[in-house]
Amino acid sequence: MAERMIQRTSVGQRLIHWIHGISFVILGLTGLALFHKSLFGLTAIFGGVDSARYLHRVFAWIFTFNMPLFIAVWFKDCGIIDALDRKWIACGMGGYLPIKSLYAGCPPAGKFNAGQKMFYWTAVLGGILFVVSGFIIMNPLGLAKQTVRAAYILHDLATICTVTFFFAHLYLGTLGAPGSLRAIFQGNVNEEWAKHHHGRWQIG
Amino acid sequence: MAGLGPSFGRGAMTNHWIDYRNADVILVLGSNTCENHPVSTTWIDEAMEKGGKLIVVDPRFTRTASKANIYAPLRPGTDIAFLGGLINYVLQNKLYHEEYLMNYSNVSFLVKPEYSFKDGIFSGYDKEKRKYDMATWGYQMSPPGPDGKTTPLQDKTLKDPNCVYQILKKHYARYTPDMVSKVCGMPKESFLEIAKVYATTGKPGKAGTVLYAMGITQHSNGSQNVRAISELQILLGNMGIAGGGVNAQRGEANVQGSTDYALLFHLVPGYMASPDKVLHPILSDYLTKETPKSGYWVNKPKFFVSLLKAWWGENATKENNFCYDYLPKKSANYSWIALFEAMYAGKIKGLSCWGENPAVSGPNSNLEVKALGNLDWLVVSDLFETETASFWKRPGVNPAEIKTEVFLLPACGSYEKEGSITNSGRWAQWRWKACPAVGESKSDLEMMNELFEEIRALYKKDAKAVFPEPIVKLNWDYGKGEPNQDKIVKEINGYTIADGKPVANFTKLADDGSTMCGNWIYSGIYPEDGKNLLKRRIREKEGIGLNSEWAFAWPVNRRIIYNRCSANPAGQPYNKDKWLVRWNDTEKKWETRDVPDFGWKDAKTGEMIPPEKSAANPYIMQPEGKARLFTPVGMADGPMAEHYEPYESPVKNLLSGTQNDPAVKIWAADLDKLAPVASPEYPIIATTYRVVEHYQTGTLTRNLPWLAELMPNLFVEMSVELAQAKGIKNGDKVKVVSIRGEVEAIACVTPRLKAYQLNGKTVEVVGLPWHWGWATAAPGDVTNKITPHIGDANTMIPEYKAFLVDIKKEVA
Amino acid sequence: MAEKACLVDVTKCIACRGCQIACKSWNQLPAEKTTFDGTYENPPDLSASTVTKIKFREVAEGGKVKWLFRKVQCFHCTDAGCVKACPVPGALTKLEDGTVYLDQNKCTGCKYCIMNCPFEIPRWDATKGKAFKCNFCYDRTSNGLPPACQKICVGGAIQYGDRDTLIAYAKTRPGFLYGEKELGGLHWMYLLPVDDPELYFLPKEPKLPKSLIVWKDILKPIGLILGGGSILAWLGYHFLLMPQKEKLTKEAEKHS
Amino acid sequence: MEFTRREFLKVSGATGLGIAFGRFLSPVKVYAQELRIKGAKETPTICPYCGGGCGILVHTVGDKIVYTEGDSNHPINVGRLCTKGACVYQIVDNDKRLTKVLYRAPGSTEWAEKDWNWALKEIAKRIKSTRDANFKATEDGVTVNRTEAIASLGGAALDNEEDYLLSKMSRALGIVYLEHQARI
Repeated sequence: MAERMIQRTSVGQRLIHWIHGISFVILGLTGLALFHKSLFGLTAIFGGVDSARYLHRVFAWIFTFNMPLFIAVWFKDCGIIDALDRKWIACGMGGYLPIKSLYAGCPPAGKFNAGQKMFYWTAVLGGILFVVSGFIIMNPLGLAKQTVRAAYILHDLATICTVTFFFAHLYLGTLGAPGSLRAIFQGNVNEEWAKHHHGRWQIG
Repeated sequence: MAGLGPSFGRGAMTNHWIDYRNADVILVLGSNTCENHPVSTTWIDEAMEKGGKLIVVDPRFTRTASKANIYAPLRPGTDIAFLGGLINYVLQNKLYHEEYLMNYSNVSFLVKPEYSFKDGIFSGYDKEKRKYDMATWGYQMSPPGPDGKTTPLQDKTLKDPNCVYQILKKHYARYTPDMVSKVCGMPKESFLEIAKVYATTGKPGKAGTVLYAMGITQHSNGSQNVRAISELQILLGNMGIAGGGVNAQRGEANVQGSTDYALLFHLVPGYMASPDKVLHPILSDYLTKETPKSGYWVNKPKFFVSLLKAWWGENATKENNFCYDYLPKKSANYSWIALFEAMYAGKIKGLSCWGENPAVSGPNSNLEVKALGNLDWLVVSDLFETETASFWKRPGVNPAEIKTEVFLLPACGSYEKEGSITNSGRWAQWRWKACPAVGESKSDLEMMNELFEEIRALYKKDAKAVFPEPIVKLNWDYGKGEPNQDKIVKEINGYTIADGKPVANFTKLADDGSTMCGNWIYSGIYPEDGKNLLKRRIREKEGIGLNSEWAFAWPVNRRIIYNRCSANPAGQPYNKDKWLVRWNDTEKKWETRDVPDFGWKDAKTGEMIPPEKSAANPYIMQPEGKARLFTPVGMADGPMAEHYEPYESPVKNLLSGTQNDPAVKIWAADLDKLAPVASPEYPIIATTYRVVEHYQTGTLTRNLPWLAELMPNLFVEMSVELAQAKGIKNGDKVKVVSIRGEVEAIACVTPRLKAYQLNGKTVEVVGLPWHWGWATAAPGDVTNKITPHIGDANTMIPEYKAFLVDIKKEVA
Repeated sequence: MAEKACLVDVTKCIACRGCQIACKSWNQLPAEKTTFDGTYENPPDLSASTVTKIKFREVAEGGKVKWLFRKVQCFHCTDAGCVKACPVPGALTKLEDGTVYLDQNKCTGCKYCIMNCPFEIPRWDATKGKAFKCNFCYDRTSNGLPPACQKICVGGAIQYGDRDTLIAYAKTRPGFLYGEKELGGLHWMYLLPVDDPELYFLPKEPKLPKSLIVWKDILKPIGLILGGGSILAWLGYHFLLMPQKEKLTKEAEKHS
Repeated sequence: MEFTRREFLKVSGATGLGIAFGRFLSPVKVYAQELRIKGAKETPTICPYCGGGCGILVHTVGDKIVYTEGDSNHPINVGRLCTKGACVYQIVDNDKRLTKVLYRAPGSTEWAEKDWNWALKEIAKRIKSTRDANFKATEDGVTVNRTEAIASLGGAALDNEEDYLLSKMSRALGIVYLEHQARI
């Protein structure tokens, strides 16, 4: 019998995810080029530091306007962390931290497991932090020095948190869990995958 | 420089800039030297590094004052009260340089008993004519000797009441420290501190120098201010020595040259009087009346005849008195203020301004700018469009009503042409052409050459021309367009006509028409064909800064004039390491660092003249060969400096019953108003000055963006108290009002200016720079609309530095 | 090579501001539109076209007046905040002779240096979209010529030479030397007549902003470690821990 | 392994030293930059402003002025200059400079551009007519040969040679109203 496919993400969610994702990657690359001199080579991708910064400013606007949509459209699925999610975390991140003693009695993950919800909140809070501190950094001249210097630190903090977590998201969305990628491309997954990864997900 | 000539024989800065470093004490009076002659800072700094002291006396705490060891405020217009106080202090405490005084000054000369001084008036005063008859100021002369010559009588014991010493002492006895404090509004302790420190330069071997500028000369008794300085410097033996002197710091790059070349109504080139209708109807009258019996001026006929030969060449012959009659003869005072009064009265039809901007620089500008409207034609040569050139479209006038034709000729800048200028230290230096003239501008030299050729052509063509001879026969052959520089320099230097060979210096000039010389004091700049000493650029390796092989200092490249006085009568220098001339007794010869300003070598035999002879005659230009503490002739308003109040003053004169200088000409056109003494309407003293960022009328600085950025607008400095009283905040727009006009400026409220306590009366002082006008990229109001049309008795230099105003807050 | 420096004896400065013009003349910097608002000091502040200027202060105390002047320009610090803040390699560099050189060709206009200089020296050049500051007339000094502002100083207030020689000279002079130790040693030092730098608009103990040190010396290295580390971590996870995770979760599913 | 570890450290940039001292870059070598006045001709001149007589070198490339600076060889200012002296470059490089002869007709509100030849001829005519119409040969029986209808002002800014010619020309024309800045 052909596998049954289950709808996991809406067109809107996917579109907004990718706008956010692509701009995040470009912003990440162009931003990291200035993060540290050792990474300055990244500007070569964009044809020099000036065009890298220009791109950063362009995608900053895209990222900023897309932010509220991103928050709204993913909130229902990933925004609410309930007791079972917390239990899930407690037993070694639902087994991702494979310690038998912890994992015992671990409730299955919901439509989106607690890890993904944490990533949602990291992306959201990080994103807001990026936008606020970013615009300060872009137009610092009239502002108080302390404010701007704080913005530099916050922007980097947001970078470190989101970029580090992003590698997890990248891995777990691809190599870590085969069959996941479809969820964000075609929007559906096979039933088997759903049961295995998201036992608690009331499908349909 | 009418105070220096009568005192020492020459009217120029006696030392030079680099020499300041040789001073032990530097007194800056009536000059903001670090701002208006900034190069002096370099040498003042070197003097201070060697322990020298800088004293600054100025109504305002200026940027120069910020460097001073001692600063004291001085009410504008009371320099003589202060200097008289110093003279009195030196005399009372016998701090003068005894040997210098006895040998090199007229301290022991006896003055005629008829001389007197009562309540501010010297003997010989004619009240109606406001002039002095100087007969009673003369020396008592000995009966004629075997050679028919008479010499002034002296009392070496200095006891005779008629001797200059006693007259001086009596005259300045009134100038006590208390009086100085009351008149000048200077704290007594400051005065005494300054007197003590400056008087130390009276000791042999010590050097004190006085730096002054327009702060001294722009008063109704400006020349006497200079005289007071000269008297002080003679008493302290500071004349003719390195690090000493009376240093008149000239304001413009070549005002020294333009004065030397006599662009003044009362002179012809070389400081010789221009012919006068009454005194010199014919040449022999001129030569006899203008040539003294002794002193180097006995050679004047050689210089004057050589000048006439330079101007009219072979046309000037013995028979026609060397074309003496071609020179116009004056029969009135044609000075600046007189000129504009005549123009205002419609007597002057045409005016040419060669790099001059009277609409901003002239006093009582409302009158002077209105006078320009009476002209038929006006020619202005300048680098930028000046206020004078565009007076017909100044704010508040309708151009249609002004009928004057104006020719504005574009002049090229200083390094777009070639030529020489003379700096304040009498150094005539060459300037090379660095780049082509901007646009179609031309050098003034080329303009004058082509203009004169045009004029001469008209006169040659017109049979009915009036008295064309002086023009047609003028020795003017400088080629087409840009004249040949060398030819002019050679003409100035002078040459023997027969062989056209340049003379080595003015000692070679003759009065028989065999030599010609455009300006005798510059003779020596072109000693051989092709050898232009103005172009010399050899810097001295060691020494005390004379740089005798750098360019040429008139006269005869002497760097410090009256330098015989740097050594005692026996020829031994008062200061071992700063010596200028030295008599080597063993080898019986003079050793010299500077060109001696005395007979040191017999011209014919080359024999060295022993020191005793020149010790008797150290001031070679003076008939009596001595520095004059007391001037029998030469000063229109008195043989000694006496304090008088400025013509607009808030207080009565405490030193005598004569309120103002009695010999000053008072003008009476409708706009020549003067505020009464202690005028209630105008209770505040105002003074005008310059700032380092701008130059004169601002034409050459307000058009330069980098300078306009530093000092963009006209401002008026006032004390914090005055501002509070008037409700004015720093930066407010205010109006400064005098009886003659009003000026709009921005308030600069500062503690650097304080009210003056004058014998119990508190008087505020405000100050304004005067660089602004309606033209250029950084315009502003014309400060000189409020300055008075009253001048000094000798020079007629206007009293810009002290007049009365009121301040009003701009309501709009 | 020996470090060069300038020593300013503020007592010799007459605030003629020849230095401000010499700087603009040599570096071909445009004039600014200014107005006189009650003080001789103009322009009121540094800018990308005014990279040196004189600050004025009038002090009236006890009947005496003092007029103090102090030249401000880049101090060319040894521990330069701008060099540390600048993200672009080669844009702001510390040269061996002590100069802190801002290369406008490389500067990308991020303004980090403007925000992190303890003396607030680098300024924004809106026309070029880059920062600018005094570069110690590097084109002159690298050819053995003194900086334009030093050469022109008519009061002899500025000396240029080997830093050590100038420090030794300063110690022989009356007054207090500012700049020997500050920020690892400044290459524009000041001889002040009184030990009160603030009187001359100089911060008493200038320090780099704490945020700059945290940002550049702590946060960024940590960031790199975390960033680089997390890539390796997940690669390691994939081979080492993912199989166990699968085993653990698969077993649990069979039981339920 | 060694290589990759250092590579790793380099890539991450978190060298232990870097953290501790925070000074990532060591000072960079000094290279002589090209002087913008390289090869320019230097012409000595004297400052046109106050009476100091300070020496200035004007740097030009061909006919174009590129820079002005104090003349280090000059004994008076030893290479130093003041505010104005530093600015003489902008006297030539200045779009406000007069480049043409300008003439204002009586009552007019504007300048008109003229050529030199016309201007000098017209001025000469006016000088002659004003002089001849107001010439006084004698006064009280004494030869005076003067005109009080023409005045000449200036010029402390002119060269000596110019002052000399102006003095000579003015006196030849019989001008007595001859004054300039020394008088004010």
